[in-house]
Amino acid sequence: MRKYLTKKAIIYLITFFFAVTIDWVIPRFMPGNPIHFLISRFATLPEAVKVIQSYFTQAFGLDKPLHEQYLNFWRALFRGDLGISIYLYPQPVAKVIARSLPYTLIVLLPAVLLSFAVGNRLGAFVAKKRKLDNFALPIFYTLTAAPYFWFGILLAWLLGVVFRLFPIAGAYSFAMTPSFSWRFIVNFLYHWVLPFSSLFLVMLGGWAIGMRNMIIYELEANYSRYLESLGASQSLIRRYAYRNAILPQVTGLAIQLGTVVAGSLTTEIVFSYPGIGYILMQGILNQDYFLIQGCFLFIILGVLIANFLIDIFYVIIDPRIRKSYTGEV
Amino acid sequence: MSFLVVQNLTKEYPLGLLGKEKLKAVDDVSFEIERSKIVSLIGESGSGKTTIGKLVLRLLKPTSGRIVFDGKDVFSLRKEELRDYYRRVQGVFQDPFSSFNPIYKIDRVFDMVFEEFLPEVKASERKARIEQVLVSVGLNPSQILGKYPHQLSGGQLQRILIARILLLDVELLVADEIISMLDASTRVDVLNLLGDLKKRGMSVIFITHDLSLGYYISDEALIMYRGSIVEMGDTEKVFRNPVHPYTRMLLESVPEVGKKWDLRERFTPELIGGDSASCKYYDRCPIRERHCRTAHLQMVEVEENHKVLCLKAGA
Amino acid sequence: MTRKEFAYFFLRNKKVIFAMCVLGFLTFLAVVGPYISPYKDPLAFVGLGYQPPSKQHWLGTNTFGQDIFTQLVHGLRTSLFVGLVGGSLATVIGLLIGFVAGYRGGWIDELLMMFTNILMVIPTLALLIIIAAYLPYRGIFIQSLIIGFTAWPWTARAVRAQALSLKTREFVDLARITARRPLKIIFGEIMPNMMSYVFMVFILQFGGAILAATGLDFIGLGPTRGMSLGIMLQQATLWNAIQLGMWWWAITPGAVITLIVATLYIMNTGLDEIFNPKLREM
Amino acid sequence: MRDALLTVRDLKIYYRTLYGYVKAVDGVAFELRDGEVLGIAGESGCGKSTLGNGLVLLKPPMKYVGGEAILDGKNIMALSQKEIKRIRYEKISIIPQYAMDALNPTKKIRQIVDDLLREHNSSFEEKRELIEERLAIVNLSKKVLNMYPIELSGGMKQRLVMVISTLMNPDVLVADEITSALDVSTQRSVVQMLYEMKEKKAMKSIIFITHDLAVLYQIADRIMVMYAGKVAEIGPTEEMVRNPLHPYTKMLLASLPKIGVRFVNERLKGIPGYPPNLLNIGPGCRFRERCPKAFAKCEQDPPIFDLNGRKVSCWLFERGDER
Repeated sequence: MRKYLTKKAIIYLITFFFAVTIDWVIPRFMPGNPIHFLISRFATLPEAVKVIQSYFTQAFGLDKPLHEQYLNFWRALFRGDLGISIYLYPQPVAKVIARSLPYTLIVLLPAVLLSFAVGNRLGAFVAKKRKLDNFALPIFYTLTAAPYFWFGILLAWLLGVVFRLFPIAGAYSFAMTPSFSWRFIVNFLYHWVLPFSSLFLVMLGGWAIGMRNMIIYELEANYSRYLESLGASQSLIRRYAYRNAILPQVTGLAIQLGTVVAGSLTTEIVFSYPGIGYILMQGILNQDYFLIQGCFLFIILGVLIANFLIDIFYVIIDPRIRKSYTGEV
Repeated sequence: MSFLVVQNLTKEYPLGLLGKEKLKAVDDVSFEIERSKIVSLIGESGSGKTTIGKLVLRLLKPTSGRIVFDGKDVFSLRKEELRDYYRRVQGVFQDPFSSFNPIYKIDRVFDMVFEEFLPEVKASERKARIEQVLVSVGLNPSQILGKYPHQLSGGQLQRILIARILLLDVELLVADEIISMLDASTRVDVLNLLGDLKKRGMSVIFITHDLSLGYYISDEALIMYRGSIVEMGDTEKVFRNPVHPYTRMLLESVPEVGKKWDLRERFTPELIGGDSASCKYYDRCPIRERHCRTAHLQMVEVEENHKVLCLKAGA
Repeated sequence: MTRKEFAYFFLRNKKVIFAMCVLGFLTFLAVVGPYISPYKDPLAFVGLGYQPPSKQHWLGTNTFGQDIFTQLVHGLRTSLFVGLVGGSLATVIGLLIGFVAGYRGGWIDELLMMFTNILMVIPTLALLIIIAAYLPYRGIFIQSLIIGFTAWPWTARAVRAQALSLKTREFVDLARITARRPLKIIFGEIMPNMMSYVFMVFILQFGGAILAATGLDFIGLGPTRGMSLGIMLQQATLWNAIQLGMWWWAITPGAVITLIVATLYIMNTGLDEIFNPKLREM
Repeated sequence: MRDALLTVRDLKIYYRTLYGYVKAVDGVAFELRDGEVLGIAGESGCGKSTLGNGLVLLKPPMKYVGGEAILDGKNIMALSQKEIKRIRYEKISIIPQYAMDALNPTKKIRQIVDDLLREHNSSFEEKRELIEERLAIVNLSKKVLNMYPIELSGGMKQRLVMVISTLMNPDVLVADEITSALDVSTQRSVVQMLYEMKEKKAMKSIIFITHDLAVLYQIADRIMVMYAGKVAEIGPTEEMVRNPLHPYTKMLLASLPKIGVRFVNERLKGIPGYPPNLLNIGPGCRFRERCPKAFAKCEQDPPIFDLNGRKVSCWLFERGDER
C-alpha cells in the first residue's frame, strides 16, 4: 500500500517538474520568439519603456546561458517569486494570485463535493426503473455536454435578468468592503449562488451518467447475483453495488479535476467573480505573461495536490489496493 | 535420433513491483520426441505444461536452455528458416472460439496458410485441397465454408484447425488442451483424429490436465508438477506402476465410472506451501524424509523407459 | 457480431438514430448555411444593433448590427472543423501510443504510460492557455493541432487496455505460428477488432475538442481571424449581451454547442448498447 | 420410499431472444427425495444449469413459461417477491458455477456473512459456532473471516461459498458445476467435503449438476440425464451405469475414456452429429437425428415411461422393455 502511494507521489513530482519546464520553455522557444516581440512592442510606449525593458531582460535573464536561466527560474519559484504583474504593476504575481485563490476555492470546492455526492445518488436512483432512466438520461447528457461558462450565462440570464432573483456580477456588491459582518456574508452568499449552481449542475450530469452505467455493471456482477440467490433484499444488493460503483467514480473525479478547474475559471469570467479565472482573463487581455504563467503554475499545483489527496482517499476506501499492491500507475 | 530435443529448458516470470522475486513456470525440463509418437504432458494448472507448448511454438522466449529441432536450435532460427520450421511444426489451442478472429469468416485460416506457405498453389487448386482436408476430419465443406466462427460449434472449429494442419505436411503438432472445451460426445472423435495423424507419421505433444485422456491417446507420458517433470516414460508403465507420490495421488483422485471413492475418509492433499525445499512436492508428500528437503534431485531410471524424480525411487 | 446483426441493431437503436438525424442537420446547416444566409460576411455591419430575431435577421443582430445567424453558421463550421481535426488527431495519437504501449509491453509500456499519466493530470485548458497565449498568429488549424496534441491521453489508456486484451487472444498466436509478419498481424488481426471501439472513442474526442476550443475562444485565445461559436460567446459576455436583454446573442451559440456535444454522447451510449448487450437489456 | 422434498412437473423455462424463444428447459419432471443426492448430467446446452439456477433465481432473459416446482407445499416458480425471498437460503440454496467470483471484493467475509444472515433475521454472532464448525470441514481457518476475498485463492473462495450457502441448513442445495473448474486433486476433496457436510445435516438433499458422469458416479444416489432441454433418463446410479436404457446414455457412457482403455487397442466412439438448436424447436424426440435406433415414431414427443422406478423418455420402451 505504501509502495502504491510512493509510486503515485513520484508521478506527481515528475508531472510538476514537467509542467514547470513547459512553463519555462514555451515563452523562450515559441515561434516568432514572443519575448523579443513583447519587448519591441512595449518599447514604443515612452513612459514605461526603461522599467519594462530592464525588467524583462532581468526577469527572463536573456543574457545568461539557457541552463542558468532555467536554474534561476526554479530558484525564484521556490522563493515564491513569480515575477511582477504587468497589468497590476508593481504588485507581485504571487500576491495577486493569493488574493484571488480563496474566491475560486469557495465556489469550486463545494460545487465539486456536492455535485459528486448528489450526482452519484441520483445516478444510482435513476438506474432503478427504465421509465425514470429514459426520462432522466437526456437531461443528464445535456447538463454534462454544456460548456461550463455557457450554462453560467444561461442561469445568469434566466435567474438574473429575466426573474431578477440573483445578482450576476462580482463576489459582493460594490458598496461593501470585505469583512466578517453578518450583512457582508449574506450579500456574499447572495452573489455566490449563481456561479456555484452553474458549476454544480453541469458537474452533476457527469457524475450521474457515470454512476448510472457503473451501477448497472455492478448489479450484473456475480456477487450481486449470488446475494439475490440467497434471498437478499434489493436494498442490500444496491448498497453493495453502489459501494463498488463509487470507487471508479473517485478515480474519475481525479481525472476530471483538470477539466473541472478549467470550467470554474471560465465560469468566473461570466460572473466577473474575482477568482483565479478572472485575473487569468485580465492577464490574457493585457498580455501580462507573468500573471498567465503564475496562474498556470497555481492551477497545476492545485490539481496535483488534489489528485494526490484523492489517491490517498481512494486507497483508504478500496481494500483491493490496500491488501495487495496490484494498482496500476 | 529423435527429431525434437528439449534440453534444460527454463522460463521465469518476474513477480512483484521490481520483479525481484521470480516465478519458475518451467524449471530445467529435458525430454525428447521421436517421429510418429504421441507424447502427453500431464499436469494440473500452474504445472508449466502450456508454457512448454508455447516455447516449442516459439511464442515465448526461454530464460535458459535449448530446443533442438532437426539439429538446429529453434530460438536461433531467422526469417526463412523460421518459416520452414512453422511448415513442419504447428499448434492447435485450447479455446476454439478464441482461435478464430471473430470478424472474419473461418475460410481465412486456410487462406493464411496458402498465402504464407503455399503461394504457388492456384486458387482453384486451393479450394479443392481445403474441401479434401475438411472431409478427412469428418466435416461437410458445404456446411462449414463461408460461415463466421460464432455460427459453428466448438467441435467443428477444433476440427477445422486440425484440417488446417493437414494442408501442410506437418511433422510435429502441439495440441494444448484442445478437447477440454468440447462436450464428451465430440471429445473422443477429435482424440481419434490425433491418433490417425500419428498413424500418418506425425508426432504430437498432447497437453492435458485429464489423466484418462492422456492414458487413452499417448505412447509416452510426462507428469509435471510446478514447472518440473516428476515422472516420465512409457504411458502403460507410468500409469500401471506409478512411483512418484504425486502421480499416485493424481491417479487416486481421478473419478472413474465403476470405481467408487470412499467418501468417508478425509482427502486433503491441497496445502500449497513455499517451494524452498529442493523437492517441490515436499510439503504435500506422504512419504517424505528429512533429506528430501535439501538433497539434490535427479531422474532415477526405475525400469526401462520409466524415470522418476524422487530420492526414494531408487530404493 | 456480423455486419447483418450490426445493421439490425443499428437501425433499431433510438439513441443512434436520433443522434444521426441531429448531427446530419447540423452538418447540413454548417455546409449550406453561409450560402442561404442573406448576408455573406459574418463580421459585416448589416443592420441596426440590438434587433431581436425577425424576418430579415433570423436570429437578430448584436450590439454592432452584425447578423447573428450568419455568424452562427460560420461559427458552426469552425467548431465542427476543430472537432473533426482536433478529435481525429487526438484519436490517432492516442491509438498509436496506446497500441504500442499495450502490444509491445515491457519498459516501453511503462515509459509511455508514465508520460500519458503526466499529461492526463495536467488540466488541458491550462496547457492550451500557455501555448495559445504565446502564439502570435492563431488559425483554427493551429488551434485544432494544439487541442489534438493535448487531448489524447485518456484515448491512449483506453486503447492500451484493448490492445492488452486482444494481444493474448489465441487467434494472434495462430497468426504468429503461420509465420505472419508482425505488421500484418497488427493491421490484419488486432486493429480491425478495435475499430468499433476506436470509432466510439473518436466520437467522444470530437465532442471534447469542440468544448476545449470553445473554452479557449471564450477566454480570448481563439483564432485571431474568422468566427467561432466560442468567440461569439466571448464577445456576448464582453459586451454584456444578457444584461442588455440580447439573449439571442449569448444563448443560441452555447445551445448549439451543447446540442452537438450532447448528441455525440447519446450516440456513444447507443453504440455502446449495440456492442455490449448487457446495457441493452437494461 | 422417502417422501419427496421437491416435486417438479412439466417445468418450462425459456430464454427470450430477438429471434424467438430458446426452449432451454422444455417440460422437465422429476422428484428430489429427502436426504438424496440427485445428479443431473448432460452436455453443454442441455438445460441443466438453466434448470438449477431457474429453481433458485429466475431473472431475465430467463422466462418461466409453465409447469410447477413444489417445495414445502408451494410452487416456488409462482411465488411473490416477498415469499420467494424467504424461501431462498432457508429452504433452497445454491453453490453457483461462478462460486470463485461470488463474494463482494470490497467487503470482509465476516461482513458479507453477517449482512446475508440479517436478511433472514439471524446474525453472524448467532451462528458463530456453526460457521467455525463448517469452516473446519472445508479445511479453512477462522482467520479467513477477517480477510477480504481478494486475499483468498480461487479454491478457498469456492469452499467458503460452500459454507455460506448452507448456513441456514436449506432443504435443497443446488450445486452447479462446482467441480468443473478444479484440478483433479482438489476436485476429489471438494466432493468429499460436500458429502461430509451432508452427513452433518448442512442440507437435506442436493441437486448436483455436472457434465462429468465420472464425478456423479462418486456422489449421486440417482442420476438424471438431460438432452436438449428434456429429460432423457432418470435412475439409480449403479443401475444407470451398468445397464443404461436411453440410447443417448448408452453412447455417452461408451464415449468416456477410462484408465485402462487405450487408442492403440480399442477405439472409443463419440456421438456423431450435434445437439439441435433449441430456438423455436419443434416436436419429436430431440435425439432422433443422432440416434442409431431412431424410427418413425420418434417424430412425436416421447412421454416419460416408468419402468418400476426407472424413468426413460424413448419410444423404444413403449411396451415396458426395449423393443
